Amino acid sequence: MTGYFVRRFLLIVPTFIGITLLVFAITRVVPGGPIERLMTQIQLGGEAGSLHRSQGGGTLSDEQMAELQRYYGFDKPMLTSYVIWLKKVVQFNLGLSTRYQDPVWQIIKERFPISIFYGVTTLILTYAVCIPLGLAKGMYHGSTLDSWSSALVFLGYALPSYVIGIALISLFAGYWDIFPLGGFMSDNFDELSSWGKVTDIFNHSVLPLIAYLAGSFAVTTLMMKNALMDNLSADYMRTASAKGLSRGKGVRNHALRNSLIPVATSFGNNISLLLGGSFLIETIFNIDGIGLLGYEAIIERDYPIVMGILVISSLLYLIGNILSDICVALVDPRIRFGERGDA
Amino acid sequence: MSLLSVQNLSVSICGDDGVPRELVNSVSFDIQAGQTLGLVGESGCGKSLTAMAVLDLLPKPQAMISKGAVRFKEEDLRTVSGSRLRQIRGKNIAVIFQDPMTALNPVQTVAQQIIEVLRIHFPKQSRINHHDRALTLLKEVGIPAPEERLAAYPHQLSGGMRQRVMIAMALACEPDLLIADEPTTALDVTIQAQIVRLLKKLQKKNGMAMLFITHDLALVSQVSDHIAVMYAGKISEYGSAQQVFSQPGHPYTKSLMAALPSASHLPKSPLFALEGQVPAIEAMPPGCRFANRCHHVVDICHTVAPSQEKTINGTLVSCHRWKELIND
Amino acid sequence: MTDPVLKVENLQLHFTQNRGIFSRHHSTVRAVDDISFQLHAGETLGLVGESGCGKSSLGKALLNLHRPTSGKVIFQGCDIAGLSDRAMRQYRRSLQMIFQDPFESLNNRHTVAAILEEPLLIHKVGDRNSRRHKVATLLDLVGLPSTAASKYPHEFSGGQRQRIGIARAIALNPQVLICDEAVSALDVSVQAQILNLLLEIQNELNLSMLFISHDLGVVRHMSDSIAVMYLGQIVEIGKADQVYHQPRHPYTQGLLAAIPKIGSLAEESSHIGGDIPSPLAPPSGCRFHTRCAFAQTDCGKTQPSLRADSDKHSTACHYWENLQLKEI
Amino acid sequence: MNLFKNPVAQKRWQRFRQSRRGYYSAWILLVLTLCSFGAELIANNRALLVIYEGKWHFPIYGDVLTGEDFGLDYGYEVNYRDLQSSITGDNGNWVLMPPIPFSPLETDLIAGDFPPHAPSLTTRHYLGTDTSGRDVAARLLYGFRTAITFSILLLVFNYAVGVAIGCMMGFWGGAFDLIFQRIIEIWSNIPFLYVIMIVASVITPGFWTLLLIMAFFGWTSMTWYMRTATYKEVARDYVMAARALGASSSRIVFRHILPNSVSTLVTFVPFSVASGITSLTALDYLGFGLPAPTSSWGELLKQGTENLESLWLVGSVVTAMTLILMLVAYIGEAIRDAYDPRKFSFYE
Amino acid sequence: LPKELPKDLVWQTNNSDPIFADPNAERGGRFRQFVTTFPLTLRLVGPDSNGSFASYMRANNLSLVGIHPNTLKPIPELATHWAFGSDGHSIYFRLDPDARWSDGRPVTADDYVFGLDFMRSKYILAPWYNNYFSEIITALVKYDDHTIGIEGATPKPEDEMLFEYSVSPVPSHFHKLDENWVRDYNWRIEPNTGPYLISEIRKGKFVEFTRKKQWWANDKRYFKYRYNPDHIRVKLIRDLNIAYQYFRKGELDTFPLLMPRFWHKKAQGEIYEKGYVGKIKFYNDVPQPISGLFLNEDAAPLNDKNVRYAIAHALHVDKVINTVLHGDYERLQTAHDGYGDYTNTTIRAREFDLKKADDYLNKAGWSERGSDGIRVKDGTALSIRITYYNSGHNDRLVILAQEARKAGIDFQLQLLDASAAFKQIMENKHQAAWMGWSGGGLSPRYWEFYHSDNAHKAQTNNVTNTDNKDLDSKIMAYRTATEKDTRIKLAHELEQMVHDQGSFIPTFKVPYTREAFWRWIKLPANYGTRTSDSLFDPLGGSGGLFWIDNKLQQTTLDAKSDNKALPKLMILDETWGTP
Ligand SMILES: Nc1ncnc2c1ncn2[C@@H]1O[C@H](COP(=O)(O)OP(=O)(O)OP(=O)(O)O)[C@@H](O)[C@H]1O
Ligand SMILES: Nc1ncnc2c1ncn2[C@@H]1O[C@H](COP(=O)(O)OP(=O)(O)OP(=O)(O)O)[C@@H](O)[C@H]1O
Ligand SMILES: [Mg+2]
Ligand SMILES: [Mg+2]
Repeated sequence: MTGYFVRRFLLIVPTFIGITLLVFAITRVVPGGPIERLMTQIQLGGEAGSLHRSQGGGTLSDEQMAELQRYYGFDKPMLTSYVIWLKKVVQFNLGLSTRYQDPVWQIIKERFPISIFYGVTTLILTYAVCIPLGLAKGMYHGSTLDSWSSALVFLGYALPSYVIGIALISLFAGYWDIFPLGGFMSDNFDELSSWGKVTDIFNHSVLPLIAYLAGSFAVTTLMMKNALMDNLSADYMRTASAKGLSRGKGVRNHALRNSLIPVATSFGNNISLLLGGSFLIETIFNIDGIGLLGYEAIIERDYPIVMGILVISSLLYLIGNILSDICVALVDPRIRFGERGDA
Repeated sequence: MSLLSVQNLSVSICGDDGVPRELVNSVSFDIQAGQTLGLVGESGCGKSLTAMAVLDLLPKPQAMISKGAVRFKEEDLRTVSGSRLRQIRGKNIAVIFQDPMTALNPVQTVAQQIIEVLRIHFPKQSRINHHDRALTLLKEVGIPAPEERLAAYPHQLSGGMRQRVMIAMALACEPDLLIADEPTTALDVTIQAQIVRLLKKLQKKNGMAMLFITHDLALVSQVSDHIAVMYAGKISEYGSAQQVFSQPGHPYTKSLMAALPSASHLPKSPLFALEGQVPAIEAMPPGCRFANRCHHVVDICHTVAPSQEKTINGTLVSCHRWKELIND
Repeated sequence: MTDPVLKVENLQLHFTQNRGIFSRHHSTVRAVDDISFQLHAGETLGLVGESGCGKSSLGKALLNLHRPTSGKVIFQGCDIAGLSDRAMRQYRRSLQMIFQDPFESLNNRHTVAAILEEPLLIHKVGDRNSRRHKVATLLDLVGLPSTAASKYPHEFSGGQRQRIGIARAIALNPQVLICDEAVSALDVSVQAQILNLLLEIQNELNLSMLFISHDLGVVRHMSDSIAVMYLGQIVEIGKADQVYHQPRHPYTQGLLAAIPKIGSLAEESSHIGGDIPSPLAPPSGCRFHTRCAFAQTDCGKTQPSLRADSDKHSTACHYWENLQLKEI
Repeated sequence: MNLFKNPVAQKRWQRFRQSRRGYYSAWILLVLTLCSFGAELIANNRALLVIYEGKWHFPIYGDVLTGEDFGLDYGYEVNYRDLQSSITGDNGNWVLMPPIPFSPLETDLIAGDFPPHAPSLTTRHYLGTDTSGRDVAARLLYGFRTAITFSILLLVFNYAVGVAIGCMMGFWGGAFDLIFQRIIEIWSNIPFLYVIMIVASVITPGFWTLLLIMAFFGWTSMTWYMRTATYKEVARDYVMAARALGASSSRIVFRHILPNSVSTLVTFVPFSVASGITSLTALDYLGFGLPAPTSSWGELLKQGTENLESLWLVGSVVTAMTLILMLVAYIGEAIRDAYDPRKFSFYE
Repeated sequence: LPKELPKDLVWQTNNSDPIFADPNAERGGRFRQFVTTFPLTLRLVGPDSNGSFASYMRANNLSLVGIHPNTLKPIPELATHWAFGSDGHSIYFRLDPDARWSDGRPVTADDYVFGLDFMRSKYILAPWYNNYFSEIITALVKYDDHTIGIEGATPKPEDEMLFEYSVSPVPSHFHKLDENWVRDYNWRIEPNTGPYLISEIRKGKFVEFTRKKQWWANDKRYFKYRYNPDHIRVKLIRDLNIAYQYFRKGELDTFPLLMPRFWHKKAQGEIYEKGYVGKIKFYNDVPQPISGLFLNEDAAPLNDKNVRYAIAHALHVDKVINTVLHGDYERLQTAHDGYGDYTNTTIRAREFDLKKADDYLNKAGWSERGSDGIRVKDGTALSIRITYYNSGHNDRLVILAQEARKAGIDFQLQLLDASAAFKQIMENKHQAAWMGWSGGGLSPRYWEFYHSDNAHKAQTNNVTNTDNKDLDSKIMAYRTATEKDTRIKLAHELEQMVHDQGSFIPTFKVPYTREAFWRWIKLPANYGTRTSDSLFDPLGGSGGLFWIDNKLQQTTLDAKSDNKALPKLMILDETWGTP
C-alpha cells in the first residue's frame, strides 16, 4: 500500500493543476469581472458615497480599456496567464489582491488564526461530542436518551446556522448582555492580562461556536450510531463478552474501532473545512475569517484571492482525502487500497 | 458435586414478529471436573444455543433463557451479579466459538486479542508476561511462525489458524470449564489430533472440564466421558460415551451411527441417510419430535412427548420404545 | 482415455502481504506452488492437507477468483486465462464451487430464495415460475424446509447455511464442482444426505468433483483419486484406494494415522511432530523435511519432484521406496 | 399491492412500522407532501367553486375569469374574496373559497397597516403576511412543494450518479479509482457560485436549471461513502461466491454490494433530503435561487431574519423547516431499521 | 490660459452668508459610527477607492470653494477668492496662505499643479479621472505661490464652473508616482487639509480619526464650531441588523433609520420611550438619484412608444409606496428632482391607470389576452424581463408585477448580482433595468443618458438606447449654453421630451433623512442644513455640526441603569421640505 499512497501524493500535482486550471478558466467567463466591477462602482455609486458627483459615467477609450485589462492580467490568452500564475504559485507567490492591493498570502495569513481557531475547535468539539454520543445512542438504542438526543441533534441540524446566530446574538448579547455582540476579541485585547485574554476570546467565541456546532452534530452522531449498531451484534462482540469484558469495555475496545471506519472516511473532508467557516456566521458575528474573505472575493471577483484560497483549500482537501484513506486503512486492516484489479 | 449442572434449560428467541420461540427445550446435563461431555446432534438443533446459554452469551434482547437453572461450582449463573459473571467468563469458563471467521475482531491483531483476555483476568502481570504467554499459547496450539502470527490480523490467517487462535484465547486463563463449540471443524486431522491431545493434557493437568460440541462422532467418542445427543432442541439420549456408542437407545442416535462413512462402506456407495426433515420450530409436533423421521414410530409417538428414562446401562433416553430398540 | 475436463498445469498463486501501511516489507505466501493435475469427467479428486496449505486457494484459482500468478488452467481444452468476460462467466457456470465458510459466503441481505435463484437469473435459466419451482426443489434436495426460502442466512445454523451454499452451487448443473469443506460443518446424518446427494448428481450429470476436506473418511468415500497437499504443493496423488491404503509419503502416513476412530484413540506414536513451517518462509528442499521422521540430509537441499509409478500413483519424496510401508 | 405480497418487503414494512416515530413521521410527511401538491385547492385566491346566475364555475382550473364575467366593472381577473362578500346570498349566487383564500403570489395589503401583517383570524392570514403582504401560510405551502420536489429529485439524481460512480470506483479499484477520484476532486473544487452566476447571466435560473446545477455538484459526496463501502464489501467472500456463479460486475454491484451498503446509503437519505431543502433555501437566502416571486422558504427566512420583530415570519418558516427536517430524519432512521435484517442486538 | 494673470479680474469671495454651525457646540469625546465593509484602501483615487468608506476620506480634504449648504452660494475653503476669465471657461483662484497639510507644510499652487498631473497619470489607474482631467479640465497654471488659474473645455454658467472646473491639491512631497503607486499607497495615510487625520487602523475592526490639534481652518467663518468630537471611530459591522444591536446597546452613537422597516418596526421600545435615544426625521433638498425602470428601446416590444407608455401606466408605484414602503418614500416625478430651478415641476410621472394602459396596448396591437390574462400578439405573450441587482427590492417588484398583471403585462424578474447585472445592462442585453444612477451635480445631465451618440453601444450610460434626433439637437444646445436661464429653459424642455420618450419610468425619491441618536449627541438649533444627507455626518461640507455632551451622557447612562425615564425625544423638521 505504500506504493499506493506515494502515488496518491504524486497525483496531487496533476489534480491540483486540474483544479486550478478549471477555476482559472471559469473566472474568465464569469460575468462582471474586476473591470466591470470598477465601472459598476463608479457609475452606480448612488447609494454608497460617490466620487465628485459630476464625474460619473463617460466611456473609456480602447487603450484605457486595454490598460485596465493589462493591469488585471486579462490581456494575455487564458493559458498563458495561467502558466504565469502557476509559476508564481510555485515560488510561493499568490499575487496581489485586486481589491486590497496586498499580497494574497498576507491577507489569507492574517485570517488564518481565527479560522483555524474556529475550525479546530469545531472539529474537536464535534468529534468529542459525536463519538461518545453516537456510542451511547447505539448502546442504548430505543431508550429515552436515544430518542431525545436524536430529536435534539436533528433540531440543531434543522435550524439554519445563521438563524441560530442571529437569535443567539439578539438574546444573549442584545437582550441579556451576557456575551459580546461579535468580533474575535475586544478592542482593548492587547491591554488585557493573559488570563483576561483567554476569557476574552472565550467570551467572544461562545456564541459563534454554538452557531457553528449546532448543525454539525447530527451527521457524525448518526453515522457513529449506525455503524456501532452494525457492530454490536457482530460475533466478535460475543467473543469479547466471553472473555469477561463488560459491555461498555467491549464496546470501547472492539466495536468502537470498527465503528470508526465510516467516521474516518469523512475525516479528510472535515480537515478541509478547517479553513472553511461559514461566511454568514462570520458576517453576523463580525469575524474576519477565511469564509467571509472567500465569499466576498467570489462576489467581488477578486480573482487572485479566489485562486489563492483555492490553492490552500484544494491542497488541504487533497491531502485530507489521502489522510482519510490512511485513516481508514489504519482503522481497518482489511482494506487495502489500490491492490485489486482482477475481475 | 458436579462442576456445571444445567437443569431444564430452555432458550427462546424472538422472531421478527416478536413471538418468542423455544429453540432449546428443557435441556439438563452435568459435567464433573476433569471430565468431558460431548454434545452431538443435527446441525441447527440448538447445541450452540445451549452452550451459549450457560454463560448467557445470547444476543440480547431477542434471545433469553426462558427457564431452567445453570449452576457452576454451586453458584447459580442466572442470578449472580454481572461483575461476578464477567469474572467467571474467560477465567473459569472459556468458550471456543464455532465460527472463527467472525468471532475474531477484524481490526485487532491476534496478539491484542489474546493478550486482552489475560489483561482482564490478570491485570497485575506485566505486558511482557502476557506477550510471552500469548506466544506460548500460539505455539501450543500449533501455529507456525507464532511470532509473526501474533502481529497478523485475522483476515490474514487461514480458517484453521483462526480457529487455533480462538482456542489459544480460550485456553489463556486455564479455565475450569471449556465450552468448545466445534473447535476442530476447520482443522485437518493432524492438527485436530494435536489440539485434542492438548486439550486432554490440560484436562489432566488442571482438571479442566469440557463441553465439547462436534459433528465428528469418532472424535467425540475419543474425547468424551459422557455424551448428549440432541435433536430439535431436546436431548434425546444422554449417557456415558461408551454406553451410548456401543448400545444406542434412541433411534436418532442409531441413525447417526449408521450414517458414518467407514471402511466397511464401499466408496461412492450411498450412505445411510435419514429421510425427511426436522419439523419447523413453528410447527413442533406435540409428541416425539423425531417421530416423522423414525423407522420405529408408533401412534403414541405422535401424540405424547416421551419423557427421559434411565435405561439398563445407565443412559437417559427419551423414547417410548427404547426398551425394544436398545438391544437391536 | 478421454481428454480430461479440467487440466491444471504448473499452477501458482502467490499472495503478497505487507505488514504496516507504510512498511516496505512484502512477504509472499506461495499459497499454491506449482501444482498440476487432471480431472476427468465423472471423476472425483479428493484434496486433503493441513489447514492453510492452500487448498481453498487452489479452488479459487481454478475459478479465476484469484488470478493465478502463473500456470495454466485448461477447461475442455481451452485455457481460461485468455477468456473474455463473457466466456469467463460461461466457464464459471460449468465450474461451481461450494465455499468453505458458510457464514461469509452468503449475502446477508438476501433471502435464501434470492440466493438460490441468483445463479438461475444470471444464466437466464427458465422463467419466473420454473425458477421458483427449482428453488423449492433445491431446498428439498439439501434437506431444508420450504419455509427457509423467505429467511435470511443469519437465521440459520452453520450446517444449514452450508446446505444453502451447496444448493446454490448445484443449481446450474455444473460439470465440475469444487467442494471446499462442503460437509465439514454438518452433522453426520445431514452429511450423509449431502454426500448421497452429491454422488447422485455426479452420476446423473457425469459431474467431476474436486473434493476438499479434512475428513479423510469422507474423502475416501467420495473420491476416485486423492491428492495430498502440503505447504502449497502436492506431495502425493493417486487412486483413492492406493493413497488411502498404501500411503507412500510420510506426511500422508501421518495424516492417515491421525484419523480418529470410534472407540480407539489414534496412535500416539504416529503423529507428525514439530511445528508447521511458516508459509511465508517455507523450508528449502523438501518442504516436509523439518517434520519428517525419515528426513535425510539432502532432503533439506533438493526439492523432490512428483514421481509417478505405473499406476499413476505419484509421490514427491526422495526416499519413499525405502520407507517402511504401513498397511492401513 | 404487489409490493406487500413479497415476503421480504413485508418484513421490511413490518420493521418499518415497528419504529413508531419513523412510521408516523412518514405518514405526516406524506400527508404534507400530498397537501402541497394539492396546494392550489388549499391556498388560492381563486374560488374552488362559484355559482353565479345559475352557472357553475371552477376557476382554479380553466381560463381567467374577469370582473366583467361577474357583472363587475373591471377587465382583469376577478377578486374572488370580494366577490364572495359581495354576491353571496343573492339569487343563489355562491362562492366557495379554499381554506387559505390567498394565492402565494398575491399581495394582500390591509388598509391602515403596513406589511408584514401579523397573523390574524379575521384577515384570514393565519400565519400573517410577508413584507410584501403575501400570505405566509400559502407561501410556506407552495414553498414546501418546491423544496420537497427539488430535494427528492436532487436526491434521486445524486444517489443514482454518486452511488453508481462510487461503486465503480470501489469495485474496479486500481487506475479507474485513482483517475475518477482525481476527477471528483477537481469537480468538487469548482466554485459553485460562479457557475450559478454564469448560468444566471444567460437565463433566469428556474427550478430545473437550479436542480441541474445542484445535481452537477451534489453527486460527489456520495461517491466517497460508496467507494469505501464497496471496497469493504468487495473483499468479502459472498462477493467471491457471486463471482463464482458467473455474476456480471453490474450484478455484483447492484444485487450484492449495494444492498449490503444500504445502511450507509440510507443513513444519508435524510441528510440528503434535508440538504436539498436547506441548500435551496440558502440559495434563495443569498439571492441566487429561484426568481421572485416564486414561493420559497429561503426568501421567507431572509425576510424573517431581517424582521426579527415580526416574529411570525421567522417563526413559521423555521418551525416548518425544523419540522420537515426532523420528520425526514426520523423516517431515515426507520428505513435503516427496516433495511437492516439484523435487529438491534448485543451481547452482555 | 494667459501666461500672466489677467489684470481685469473681478475677485469675489463670500464672507457674509449666515453661519450654519451652533456656537454652543462643545469640543471633545469620541463619536462612534459603523460601516458594513472595511475600506479596501486609503487612497482617494484608483481601484476600490470608491467604497462606503471613501466619503470619510474625501471629506477630510477641502475643496477650493465650497457650497454654502443653505444658500447654495460659493464659500471659501482652500481658496479665499475666485474670479472668472473673460473666455467663459476659465477660473482663477487665490489660495488661502493659512492652508496647511496635516504634516504642517503649506498648501501652495504647486500642489495644484501636481494635482492635475496626478489626476492625469496613468499610474493611478483611474481612467475616468484621467479622462475628466484631460478632456474637461484642459489646463492649470500657477501664477504665483498662491494664485492659480484653471481652464475647462466648454463655457458654463459660473456657479457650475466653480465646482466642475476644480482641482484638488495633492501633496507632491508625499507621492512618488510610478507603476507601483496603486499598491504602495494603498494603506498610506496621505497628508490632508481637513479637520481630522486617521490615527489608528485595525484592519477588519475599525478606523479611528483624530482631530488635528491645530487645524489651520479652526477659526474660519464657515468652519468654526464644527467638527467637534476629538475622535471618530468607524467600526466595521457587517450586518445591518447586528449593527442595530450595537446601537441599542449604546456602542454606537447614531443609527440611520432611512429604511421603513427600521424606522417603523425596529426603532421602538424602551430606549425610545424613556428618552435615552432620540429619533429625528429631517427633510432636506438635494438632487435625487435617478431611480426607476429603464426600458431598452432596442428590445422588442419596447421599441413601441405605446408599449412603454402602457408599462408606465401599469406600474403601480403608489401602491408600493403606500404599502411596503410604509408611505415613507415619494414618487419621483422626473429624472431630475432636487435640482432647484432646473427641475421641471410641471411634469407628473405617469400614474397607475389601467384604462390608459389598456388604450395604449390596444393601439400597439396587444389587445388580446391569453387564458392566463396576459396579453398576446401573434402568439407571443407580453412579457417583460426586468433585470435588477438588489434583492432588497424584491418586495417592490413583486407588487408591481402583481399589479401589472391586471393590465395584462407579465413581468419576469431577473435578479443578478450587481456586477453581472451591470455587465448585462452595459452590453444592452437587458430588456428593462431596475436601477438607480447616482444623482448629483448642480444641473441635470442629458447627453450621457439620452444622446444617440451613446445609443446602441456597449459601456455607455444610454441604457435605454434612446435615439431621437430632436432630442440630440436639444441636448447639444443645452450643453453649449452658458446662460443659466437658457439652460434652465432648455432643461425643462428636455425633461418634457424625455418624459414623452417614455423610456425611463421614474419611481421613488426620499427627500429626507431619518436617524436615531443617543441623547448625548447634541444637534444645532436648526438640526441640519438644506443639503444635509445625514445629520450625523461628522465630516464634509454640510457635516460636523453636532457635538457630544459629556454631562448628558453620564445623565443618560445613569438614568438608563436606574431605569428612569427622561423626556421623549422625537423631532420632525420640515424647514427644507414637507411630506
Ligand atoms: N439469532 C438468532 N435468531 C433467530 N434464530 C436463531 C438465532 N440463532 C440461532 N437461531 C436458530 O436456533 C436454532 C439452533 O441454533 P444453533 O446455532 O444452536 O444450532 P447448532 O446446533 O449449533 O447447529 P450447528 O451444528 O449447525 O452449529 C437454529 O435453528 C437457528 O435457526
Ligand atoms: N486473500 C489472501 N491474502 C493473503 N494471503 C492469503 C489470502 N488467502 C489465503 N492466504 C494465505 O494462503 C495460505 C493458504 O490459504 P488457504 O485458505 O488456501 O488454506 P486452506 O488449505 O484452504 O486452509 P483451511 O483448510 O484452513 O481452509 C494461507 O497461509 C493463508 O494465510
Ligand atoms: Mg452451532
Ligand atoms: Mg480452506
